[in-house]
Amino acid sequence: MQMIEAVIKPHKIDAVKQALAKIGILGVTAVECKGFGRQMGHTERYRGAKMDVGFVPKVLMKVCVKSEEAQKATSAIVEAARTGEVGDGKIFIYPIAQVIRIRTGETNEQAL
Amino acid sequence: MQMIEAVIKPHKIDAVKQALAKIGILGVTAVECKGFGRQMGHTERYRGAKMDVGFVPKVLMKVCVKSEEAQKATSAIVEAARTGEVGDGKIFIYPIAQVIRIRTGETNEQAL
Amino acid sequence: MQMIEAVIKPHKIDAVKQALAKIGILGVTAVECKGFGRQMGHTERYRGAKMDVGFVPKVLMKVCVKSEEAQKATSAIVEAARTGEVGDGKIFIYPIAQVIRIRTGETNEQAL
Amino acid sequence: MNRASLARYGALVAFFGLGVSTTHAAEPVQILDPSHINTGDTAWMLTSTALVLMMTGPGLALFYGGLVRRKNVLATMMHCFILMALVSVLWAIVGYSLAFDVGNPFIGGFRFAFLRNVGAAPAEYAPTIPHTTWMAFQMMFAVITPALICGAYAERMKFSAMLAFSTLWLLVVYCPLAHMVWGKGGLFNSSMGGAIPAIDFAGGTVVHISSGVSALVCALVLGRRRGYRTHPMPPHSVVLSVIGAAMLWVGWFGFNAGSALHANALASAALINTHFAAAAGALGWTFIEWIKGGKPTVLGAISGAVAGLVVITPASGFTLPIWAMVMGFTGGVICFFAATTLKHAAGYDDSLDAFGVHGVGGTLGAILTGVFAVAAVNLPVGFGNTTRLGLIEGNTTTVLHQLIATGAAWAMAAVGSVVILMIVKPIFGLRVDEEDEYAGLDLSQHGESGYNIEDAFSATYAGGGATLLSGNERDSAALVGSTHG
Amino acid sequence: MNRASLARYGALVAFFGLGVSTTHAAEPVQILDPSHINTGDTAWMLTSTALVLMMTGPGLALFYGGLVRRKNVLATMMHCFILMALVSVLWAIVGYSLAFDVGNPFIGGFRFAFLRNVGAAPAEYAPTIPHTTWMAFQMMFAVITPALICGAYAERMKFSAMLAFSTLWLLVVYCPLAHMVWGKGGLFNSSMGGAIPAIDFAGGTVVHISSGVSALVCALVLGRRRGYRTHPMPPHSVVLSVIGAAMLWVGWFGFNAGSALHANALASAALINTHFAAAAGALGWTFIEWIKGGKPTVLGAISGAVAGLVVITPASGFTLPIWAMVMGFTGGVICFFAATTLKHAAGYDDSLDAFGVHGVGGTLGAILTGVFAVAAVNLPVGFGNTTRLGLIEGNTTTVLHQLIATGAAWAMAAVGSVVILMIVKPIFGLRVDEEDEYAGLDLSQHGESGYNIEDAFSATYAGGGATLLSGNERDSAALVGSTHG
Amino acid sequence: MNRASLARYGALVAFFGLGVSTTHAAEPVQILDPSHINTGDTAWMLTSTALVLMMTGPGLALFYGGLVRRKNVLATMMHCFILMALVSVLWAIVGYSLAFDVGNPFIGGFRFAFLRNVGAAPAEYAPTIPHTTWMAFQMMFAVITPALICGAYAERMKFSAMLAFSTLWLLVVYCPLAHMVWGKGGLFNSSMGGAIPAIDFAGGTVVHISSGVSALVCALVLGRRRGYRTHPMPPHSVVLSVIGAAMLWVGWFGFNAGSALHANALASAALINTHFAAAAGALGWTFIEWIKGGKPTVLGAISGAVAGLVVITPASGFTLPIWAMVMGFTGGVICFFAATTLKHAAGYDDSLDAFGVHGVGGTLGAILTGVFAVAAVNLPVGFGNTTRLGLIEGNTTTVLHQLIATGAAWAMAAVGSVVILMIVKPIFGLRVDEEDEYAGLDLSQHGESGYNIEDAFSATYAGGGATLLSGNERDSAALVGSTHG
Ligand SMILES: Nc1ncnc2c1ncn2[C@@H]1O[C@H](COP(=O)(O)OP(=O)(O)O)[C@@H](O)[C@H]1O
Ligand SMILES: Nc1ncnc2c1ncn2[C@@H]1O[C@H](COP(=O)(O)OP(=O)(O)O)[C@@H](O)[C@H]1O
Ligand SMILES: Nc1ncnc2c1ncn2[C@@H]1O[C@H](COP(=O)(O)OP(=O)(O)O)[C@@H](O)[C@H]1O
Repeated sequence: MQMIEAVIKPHKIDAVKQALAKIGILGVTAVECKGFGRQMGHTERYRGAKMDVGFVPKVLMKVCVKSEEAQKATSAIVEAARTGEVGDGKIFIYPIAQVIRIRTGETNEQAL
Repeated sequence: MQMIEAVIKPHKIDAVKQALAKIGILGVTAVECKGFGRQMGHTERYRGAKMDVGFVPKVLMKVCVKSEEAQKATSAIVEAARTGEVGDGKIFIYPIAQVIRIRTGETNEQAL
Repeated sequence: MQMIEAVIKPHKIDAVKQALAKIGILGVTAVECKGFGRQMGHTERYRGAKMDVGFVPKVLMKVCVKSEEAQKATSAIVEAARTGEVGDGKIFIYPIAQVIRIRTGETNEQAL
Repeated sequence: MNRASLARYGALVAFFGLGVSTTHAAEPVQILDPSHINTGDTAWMLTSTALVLMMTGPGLALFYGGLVRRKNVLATMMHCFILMALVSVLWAIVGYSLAFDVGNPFIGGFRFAFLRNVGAAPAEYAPTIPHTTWMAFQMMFAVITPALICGAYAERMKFSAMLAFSTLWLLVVYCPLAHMVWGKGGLFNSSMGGAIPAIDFAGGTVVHISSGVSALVCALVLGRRRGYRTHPMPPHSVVLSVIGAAMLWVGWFGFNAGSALHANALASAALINTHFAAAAGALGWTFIEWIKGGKPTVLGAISGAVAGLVVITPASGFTLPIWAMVMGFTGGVICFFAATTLKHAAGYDDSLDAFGVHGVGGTLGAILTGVFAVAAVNLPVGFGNTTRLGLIEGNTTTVLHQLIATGAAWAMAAVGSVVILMIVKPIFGLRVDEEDEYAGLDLSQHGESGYNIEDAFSATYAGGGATLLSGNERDSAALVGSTHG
Repeated sequence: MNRASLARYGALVAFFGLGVSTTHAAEPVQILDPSHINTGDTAWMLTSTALVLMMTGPGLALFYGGLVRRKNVLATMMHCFILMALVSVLWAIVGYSLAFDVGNPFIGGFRFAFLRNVGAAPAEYAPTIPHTTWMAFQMMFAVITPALICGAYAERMKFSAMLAFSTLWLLVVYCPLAHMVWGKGGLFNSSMGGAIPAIDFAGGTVVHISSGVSALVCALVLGRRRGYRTHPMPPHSVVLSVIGAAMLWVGWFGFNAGSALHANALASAALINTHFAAAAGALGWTFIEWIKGGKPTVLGAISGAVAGLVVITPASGFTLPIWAMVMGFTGGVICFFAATTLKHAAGYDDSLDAFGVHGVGGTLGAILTGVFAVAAVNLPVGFGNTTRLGLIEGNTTTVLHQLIATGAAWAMAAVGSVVILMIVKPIFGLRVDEEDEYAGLDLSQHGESGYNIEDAFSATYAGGGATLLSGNERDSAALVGSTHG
Repeated sequence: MNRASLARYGALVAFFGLGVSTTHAAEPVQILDPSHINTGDTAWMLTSTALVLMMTGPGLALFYGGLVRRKNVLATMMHCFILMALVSVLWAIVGYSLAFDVGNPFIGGFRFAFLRNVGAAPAEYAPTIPHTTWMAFQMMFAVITPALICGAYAERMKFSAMLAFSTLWLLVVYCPLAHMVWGKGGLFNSSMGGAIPAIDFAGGTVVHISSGVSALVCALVLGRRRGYRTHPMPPHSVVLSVIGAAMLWVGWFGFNAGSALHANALASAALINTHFAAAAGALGWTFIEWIKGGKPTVLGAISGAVAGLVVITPASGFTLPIWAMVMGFTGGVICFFAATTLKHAAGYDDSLDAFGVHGVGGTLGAILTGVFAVAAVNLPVGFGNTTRLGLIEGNTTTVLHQLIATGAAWAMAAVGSVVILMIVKPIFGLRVDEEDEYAGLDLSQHGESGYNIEDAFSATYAGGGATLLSGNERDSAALVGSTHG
């Protein structure tokens, strides 16, 4: 199994979820995060004090899939999350040693 | 070493922490997250506009353990986090290449 | 490639980011989290009811680097994040199977 | 106090205990000539009416709303808000009449039902303002009193049960009590023919004891919140509570100084007593907390101010600033112990300390009013021709009467609340079920969340997990599953 | 209604349609002797002025601010706040004069421009208070009216366009309408020589219809928010909205009871009518929602209260509490359907239901005022010597006049708003561009965030991502890039 | 201005400089017959008292609370709230007497200590309202003034030090200054025998210069917050600040129009001047920020409104609306530069711009009052029989007196504050230590958090990390470790 971690633009979360659903992947865990990279932040100003906020809001989606589905899932995410502008984000794929479903104790592919 | 990532119901965090403590594991890092899976979300309604909130609040607990302790830790988590209802969550186990304690620079098992 | 996950004190995030920048690493994803370990929490009191808050606010920084840069990056983080007091945090290094830049579809080292 | 009067009390107490209604036929409430209306008094009373409404909403709604957990903030504010609506309508229909029409010493009649005979011409209760103004001013008291109780059942009572309870409580507890203390011919009325004249300038017994004691009953009957004493339940926003407390303080000027019913020196005296008691109460609680617990908390300071306000309420138009400060300070200290030591020792879960502050503070205030009342400030007709009113002036009768009135208020509130809860329980059920309590009342009772601010870009983000189904699209009730994950 | 009067209406309606100004020369507004000033009336009117200001800020700012998404909260509050500033200055320069100087039946003259002749001596509009007090009281109405409209264009209008629109709207729609209804010699003025006497105690047509209908026009002309009906847009903090609604309720006492211009029984009657209508409105909306949708929402209760307040506004000084409750309840129910079924069926995006509540509620109120007005409560001079005012008393003329006035207000608001938007659009552009809408108006229009509370240790944390560039350091405009990531 | 008067100033200034107390024996404050009490005036003054209290809490508490970082929100609100308590008690004990009893030109005596002789009968300061009302109204001014200073020491001062500082400051700076300007026989009193009659209708020198200059001293003596200018310190909730600013605006009607002490045309004039200055101030700051910095900020608009209110305060009962607008606009622009350019250039850390707004705005206002005062509006007895009051009317003396009074207020505030801080420092220490500053004052000083809203299910979630230890269980002080991780 592999864990796909995708850092995406927050407003793309819906599209990505649906793209995954279309290929049969229904489990997702999402975390709000802040990204720093090529995409610029913005400036705020309070009583003349300028503040450059470099971190940009992103969402980190974690999707665990069978290794053979990783490619398909990755393509689906890329397609759904892409806007073509800087800051679209990255996908990181980790090897996973084991998966367990807490409710039933099932493991690995049965647990997904 | 291995990293145990457990997605659990938020109100189980205390029980899980204590279960880990009982087997001697005292370090934990927790992140609030939202989960999407078999468990249903809820509906809110504002001036007649219904909104189905599909994501359910979860907590992602990260516990790094020596490989030989992984099994024991996993069992402890499963037992503490289980309610038997849909949405109890999942555990993902990652291989870890290296661990460093920032304060001292100690590495790997010394660092845990 | 490797994913460096550093759990650090929140006020060190700026220093760490700059230390990484100095060695040419510009991409970072940060998540707010709560840590439990040797460092103590604090007590709050509302109408006489004492509440011990054991979790301490931390930041989880994720930095993906080429394997050969991992050592340099880790050292930079350790140096920037260290205060010498309990609670400075830990670094976990994960192997990464693949990286993809969503915008362009580039993979692996090109994607960083 | 001579033997005759002792006998009289005995008789009346027995009377009361038996619930036998007196046959004493009092004169009806006089309606005076509209030419007595004074614009200054009217201006002040209209303002006071607005101030007292502001106490319930937003004042109390904020004070209480901040103290609950995030998942119950709206439900708690809703208690206050819906009572602004519900009680007002009940008041118009029959509440005002039951409280202020002449009836027997225990309850009024129906002459003012549906606000008949409540018009421009002043009633004798307040001879220089329109009858409608007096009615409206009193209405705001009727609104806030049941709202105070919700501090005890917060975070677990069903909305329907809360509506039913409040409706019955208003009619069965509040109106009779208001009648007994303030209504013409009421048992304890000190200026209009009460048999046992007691003094309560602005509602120590009527408002605070009644709500506080009922709160205790609710806390006991409903039982503790799930997780009480095993899980911490910190206030989700003391910030909201500070705003609320400050608005309560300001609004209390209308409550107490408005109870003078004139824009005169008595109103002014009530205002400064109120203010000094609040100030001293805040200092008292902060001080005792500082020396006992290590830190002067903000929640302590605001709780102390409210305690001081509660304590001074019955005395505000009867005492001097120096005694007001003593009363306020004492209130701050005593209520601190009530809300901390007493509550924890006894083990009941009075979520927001409605009993600890209003019950204890109200009782303390009612008694201390008998101690610190000063005849030179304000001498009600019922006390005859004397120069001594409070215990400090050497009058023991007043304290005794205060104790009797306090006991009566305790009894009525306790018995009334128990009975009402027993009636409501089988019909509506009192508590939400376990899942709903975990999910929070906002979601389970009202289908809303207090805050949707998880993300600076919440709308787009939420878009990931939510789908808009408005208008006549499919009704996805099926989707509404477990929410307490 | 005889034939002569019919003819008169016909002529005047034609007149109005053609926009031909009448040549009717009315007497100028009389300035009375300062010795008529009554301190009680003045006290109440100063207080009312403060209360009505409080309705806009913080009341409406909170009510609306809570309903938008987090990224637009400051911009929405700013609409209210900046109008407190902008409209006041316009009012001093020429607005007050256009509304209240005698001119023709459609608009006033310039005698009071720059507040000339507005001093201590009372004007005949309000003979017992200083002219300045009357002017100030009216100013607060002029402030809140355009602020109500922002509920329709919230979350997407450019700040510059909003300023331009509001300026023109005040002068072109509000001032003439206020003149027609309340100005001496105004077309619909019922006590100072209007040709078609209509009644509007505190602003049903002038304030609510005008703002509500203009809101509809804005919603239609600007178009929907991006993502409307595909992405959910939940209120970011119903908590703020509850506070705001409660403050509106309290402030409305100044709005309606203040419109009596005296601290008298009429003010008191207006106050209780206002209160009962709000209460009934809250119950009405909650009730219909409960039986239709399953849950009584908090947002529903507060919306209903506001709807009740809107509906009673024109009738508050003309009817009895019982009818006030009927009107309020009806308002709660009807506005529920307007803000839910009607809006969704029609498909326009009236973000915060400014039309659904103020337009629909205002129209309903204006008409029902003609139904439920009671001559014994308040009979304006313009209705002559009669004992029948409303339809329930058998007078059909009043309702007819109300319908005409309502139609006129609709027409003026609709036509005026369209024209103004057409003028503003080419100059400033009406909507922010797509990126700015995603990023939110707070950042794009004002360069600020409503909340910086991501972390309990936000300052140190934010330090990680932000660099302070104050004073005369480099201007990093270049860094201000895309923010809607 | 003739030579004799010049000599007189010289003598008095020398006098003042030397701190020599005059031996001038003034008549004691007259207590008038209660029959002079006017209900309308009393109604307005009771209302104004409530409004001014509302300015401190919740008004200022919100305004300041929103501007600090999240970790200091409660501590900042606490400053305001605890001063409502502390100052009130001090005022009763001796503050009022020191300010308003007759003593020498610099300070009052002890005749009113413990509120002796402060009863129903009016004092000559305010002949138509109870003495207690006047005392209470003035008390609210004494409450807000030290509260304004906390804008300068916010986010770093120890709570104990803050209490000590405020106590001494009230007695040593505020009371003497209030006496000099408003007390009978005070040096600058313009209607009751001041040697150098200056005008300050509602507290330009007494309230704003004194607090603003003391704020500057605090900022300089305490030093900058840790991380100032290297870490950004954005307001944690401009939303709260907007609410607070709006409440300040509304409350200021009580502050300024209440200072007329009657419900009359002068009160009305003060009210409209106040309103127009606030409006113009908001426009001024927004305008200059827009053309200088690119964006009109919401924080700018509210800051400008407050600046306008500050500037108009001394002039509110002495000038005309048109000048009020000029003053307000100027204030908005000047204070913008003070809070941005000046502060950054000078490098001091006046956290919330207490000096930038109140010090600079107050000084500007005091001087401009001498320019724009109009004899026809209000001519104090002390100016004798003249038709010229302000510089625009050709009177140069008034401006001169204003400058002297301003200088005196600066000197007293600066010297007094430095001395007090020097006394407090060795006893309590002024600043919290480094760890506590990082952790935030809420936790370190009060053991509380402003918000516990991290999670929609915070209680259960927090349960993961917290254990409830209530009652007399173990005191886990040991657990309270480092919190600034
Ligand atoms: N090396 C990295 N490690 C971890 N996260 C990264 C890394 N590089 C980029 N990211 C994340 O990806 C996001 C997008 O990267 P950015 O450089 O802005 O644009 P793009 O994806 O178009 O190259 C960043 O905001 C950050 O969250
Ligand atoms: N494939 C997956 N990848 C990542 N997270 C998942 C995956 N499947 C489930 N989850 C997480 O586990 C949670 C529980 O899953 P769910 O299907 O609701 O119930 P259960 O654990 O009982 O099967 C989800 O809310 C989600 O956070
Ligand atoms: N085994 C672990 N697994 C995951 N996170 C850990 C583990 N041990 C520690 N941490 C994280 O590291 C942080 C610092 O650890 P702590 O024991 O407090 O101090 P130190 O890093 O100085 O040893 C904790 O707050 C927690 O977030």
